[in-house]
Amino acid sequence: MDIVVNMSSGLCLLLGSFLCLSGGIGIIRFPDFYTRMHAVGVTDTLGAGMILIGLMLQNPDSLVIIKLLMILVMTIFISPVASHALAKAAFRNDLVPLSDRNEHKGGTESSNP
Amino acid sequence: MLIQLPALAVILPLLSAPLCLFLRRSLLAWLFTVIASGLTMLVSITLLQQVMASGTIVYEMGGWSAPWGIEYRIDKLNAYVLLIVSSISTVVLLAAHTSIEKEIPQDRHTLFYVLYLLSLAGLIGVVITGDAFNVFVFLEISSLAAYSLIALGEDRRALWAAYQYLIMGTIGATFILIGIGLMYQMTGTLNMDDLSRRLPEVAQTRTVFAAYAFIIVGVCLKVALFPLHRWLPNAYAYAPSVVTAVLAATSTKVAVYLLIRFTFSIFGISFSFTTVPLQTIFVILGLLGIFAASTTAIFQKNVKHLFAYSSVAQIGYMIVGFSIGTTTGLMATLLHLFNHALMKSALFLALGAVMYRIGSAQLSQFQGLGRQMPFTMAAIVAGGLSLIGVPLTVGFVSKWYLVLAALENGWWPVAVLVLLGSLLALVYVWRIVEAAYFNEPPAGRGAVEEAPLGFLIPVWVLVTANIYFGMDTRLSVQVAQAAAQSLFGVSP
Amino acid sequence: MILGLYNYWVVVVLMMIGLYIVIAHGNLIKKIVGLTIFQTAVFIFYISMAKVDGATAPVLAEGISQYSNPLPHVLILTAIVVGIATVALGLALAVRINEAYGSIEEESIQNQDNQEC
Amino acid sequence: MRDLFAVVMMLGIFGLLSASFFVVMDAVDVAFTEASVGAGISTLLMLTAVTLTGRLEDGERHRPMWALVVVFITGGLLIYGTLDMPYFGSADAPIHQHVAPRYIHDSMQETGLPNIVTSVLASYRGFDTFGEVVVIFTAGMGVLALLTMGSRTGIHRVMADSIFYLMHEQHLILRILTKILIPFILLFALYVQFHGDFGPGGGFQAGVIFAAAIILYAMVFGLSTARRVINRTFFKLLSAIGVLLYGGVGVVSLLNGGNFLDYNVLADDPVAGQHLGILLIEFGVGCTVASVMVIIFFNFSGRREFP
Repeated sequence: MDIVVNMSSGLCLLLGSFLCLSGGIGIIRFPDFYTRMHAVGVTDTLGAGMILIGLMLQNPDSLVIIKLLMILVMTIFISPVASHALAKAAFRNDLVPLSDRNEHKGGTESSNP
Repeated sequence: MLIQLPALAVILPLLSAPLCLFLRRSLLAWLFTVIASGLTMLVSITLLQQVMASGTIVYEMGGWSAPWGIEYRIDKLNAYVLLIVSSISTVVLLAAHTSIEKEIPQDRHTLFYVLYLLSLAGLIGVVITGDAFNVFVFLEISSLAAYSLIALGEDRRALWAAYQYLIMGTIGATFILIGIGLMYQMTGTLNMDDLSRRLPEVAQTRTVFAAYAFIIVGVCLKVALFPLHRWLPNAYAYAPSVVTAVLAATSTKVAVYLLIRFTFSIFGISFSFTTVPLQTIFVILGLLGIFAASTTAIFQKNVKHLFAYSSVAQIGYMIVGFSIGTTTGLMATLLHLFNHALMKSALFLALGAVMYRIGSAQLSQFQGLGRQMPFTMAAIVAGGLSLIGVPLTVGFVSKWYLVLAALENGWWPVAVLVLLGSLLALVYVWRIVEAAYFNEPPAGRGAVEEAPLGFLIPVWVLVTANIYFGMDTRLSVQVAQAAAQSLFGVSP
Repeated sequence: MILGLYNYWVVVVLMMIGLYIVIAHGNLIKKIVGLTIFQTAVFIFYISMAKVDGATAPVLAEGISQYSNPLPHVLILTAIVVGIATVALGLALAVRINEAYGSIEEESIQNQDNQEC
Repeated sequence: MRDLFAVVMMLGIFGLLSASFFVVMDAVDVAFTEASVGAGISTLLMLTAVTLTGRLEDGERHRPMWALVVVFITGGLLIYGTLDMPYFGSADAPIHQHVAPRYIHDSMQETGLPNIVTSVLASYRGFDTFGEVVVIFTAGMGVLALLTMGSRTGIHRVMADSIFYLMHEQHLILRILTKILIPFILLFALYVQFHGDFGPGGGFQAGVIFAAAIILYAMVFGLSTARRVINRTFFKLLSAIGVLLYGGVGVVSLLNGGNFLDYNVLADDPVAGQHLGILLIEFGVGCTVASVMVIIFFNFSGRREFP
């Protein structure tokens, strides 16, 4: 039983860390604001969630698990909404997404929101 | 209740400040502030009497003994500076009601008094405390209040002056914080008394040297010692008149007090004057300050600017006295602390009266005022004479002791230079006298009335004190001497 | 020696970056940013002093005998509050200066003042 | 970097990083405060100020040489000073020998709190903390004195309302989330407030979190909506009440025969007295900090609405 818990917890932690890392690479490597945000916004919610679940499995104390659960719920709520707000703000400030059509017109990071 | 007096000295203004916020009416707030400040003055008079009679008072905040808790340790030096701060603040406050009516919008009057009380409380807290970190906290209370008070000035340049002061003041405070940190690192304590006992063991380390340097530079920024004085003239010139009067008389004085406290009590004379080449640096900077600032003062068109530069010069005298490093020198500094507070508050308050009537402090506007506002101008002349150091005024007493101290030490060039500095003061004071008494009023200006009583009473209280302490020197000299001797470890 | 003190040296470098920004930049908001960096570096300096190798946070718990020094933590808690108070006031002044002068650049303000005199 | 927006965001990141550094250095309370202040409130205030004053820095640096000289002298002096310092982390440094051991060994018997930082902060050096509260109160009053606007006209109000109506129609998702979040934030603030005796946290952090909830509400629903809920005079007075509560505890202990802020005399049993005293003053701190933060934010953003 112990081994199963430990294994699954480790797996969750690894997966979470990998997702966060890939998000981090994404924010550096992607070409414009929207794709960068996509990289971080999507992976981080899941990544942080996985890490939290992994930690929950590690910890025997029920109080700590409840606290972590609260954090998880908060993350699931807040993280997507924050990305949403950011993207909306960018869009309302006429930041044009990068695409084949307008690549040469700008719309790169130089016009941050 | 008598045992609780040290705490009361700080708590009174500190707790009156939020209480004052509940008062809507300007007049009520003023009365309340005057009462609070007056009570603080009474407390500090009692404290001084007690200290003179029975020696150092120790008060433990929260009942925790030092060095674990914060302690208040009041010796003669503290009590003396405390009295200066609280009494000047009270007298200047008498004029506040009349003065701010014209200079500050109606809806900010209550806030003005709140900030005034906070500033007073901060200064008293700095003076009275025996804990190095507590000094930083209270210094920031008084500084933050002072920045806001200066920014209340009518002119938009007041904002800019306040901002510059904020930047310089914060750098200074952070330097002090670094110095305290280094000291703490080497000794493990923050209590001043404890520090003074533990520092000699590690006095030869480079860390303590750096700590001393940082604290001195930080405090000198607040003192506005000569090359670091840039924030001062504008801040004084554009602040509301009452604020200028009280800041000029108290805040730099408290900073000088800190300088004395750190140099003599905490680091000890042997460290400050032998390990570090402080004496030479300070004498040179002090003298440079006297000459550079006095010369600049001569060429000012705005009288407030003129007196602000003269303040920088007077700080130079204090630094010179202090760096002579003898009891007489320190005594001269302490006397000048008191005397300069008296004359500058009188001068700036009288200027406030002029501003109240003619709305400007330009020298060109002073023409002919000697006949139109005789009492106010007489006060300015009396204060000016005191600045020069004419006999029968307080300025004479402190300069006398300063020259005496220099000669005692065989530093006669310093003595000569100090006297030459007074001649420069004569020049800039003469410019005002000339404008006020020997020129006709400018054509455009109508009749100007004498300043209202709200101004004249506090101004003349200060001027009378100026002359009284110039003639009867027993009280001030006795206290200053006792304080200086106690710092040098001589039993009186 | 290098290992024993490098932490402090990093802090010193941070402090000096902050101080440089305060002195050299003319933008009022940037000056305040510099001030914040300077102060935060001092906080880090204090907290580094408090650290003891192998000790834990100063919250008493069973089975732990070594704690880091709580006193610098207390001092820095106070200093942080003082810092934010200063920042708030400085920003308020910058906003007012912007309204009065139409600029938050030191040189432009100084020029306007010089013309008035 | 010319873009002040980016500069401020970087500063926020710096604040967050130093907060994590403080955790590594065992200073959990400080980390908590730095996270809420450095990464939270000060970034927010700076952003507001940047929107008010313009985003781009123009003009070049002046006096860089002079600045460099000053910086090198100061930095050199500091490095010189560190040379004789005890090494980082060494347990036999003087600071770990002299005053601190008493806090670590005796604070449990003397104050009955497991969190040493709280007991030192609120009791041994309670007067410093009183000074801290007064500093924040002073800042609040200073900002009020600088930025308060006179009473505004009706037209302005109507205009502002319509602008907000337009703006907030579109932020449906944000508004719903905010409504869900605010009770949790307030709950968390209360937890931090009253749990500070046992774990990291205390009045200051709680106050900042509490203020954050209100500021969030104001940002999402608009200032005028927030003003309808929150009376400004009330906050002004609340900040004073916080200071008075703290000072009042001191005065009561003074009247009970102890020294100022001596909590031992507040109850029959010294430890119970300490508990009561610390609880009350932490509450005072929380009140003042929360209300001053709200005051500061409202005055800054109030400027923006009615330029």
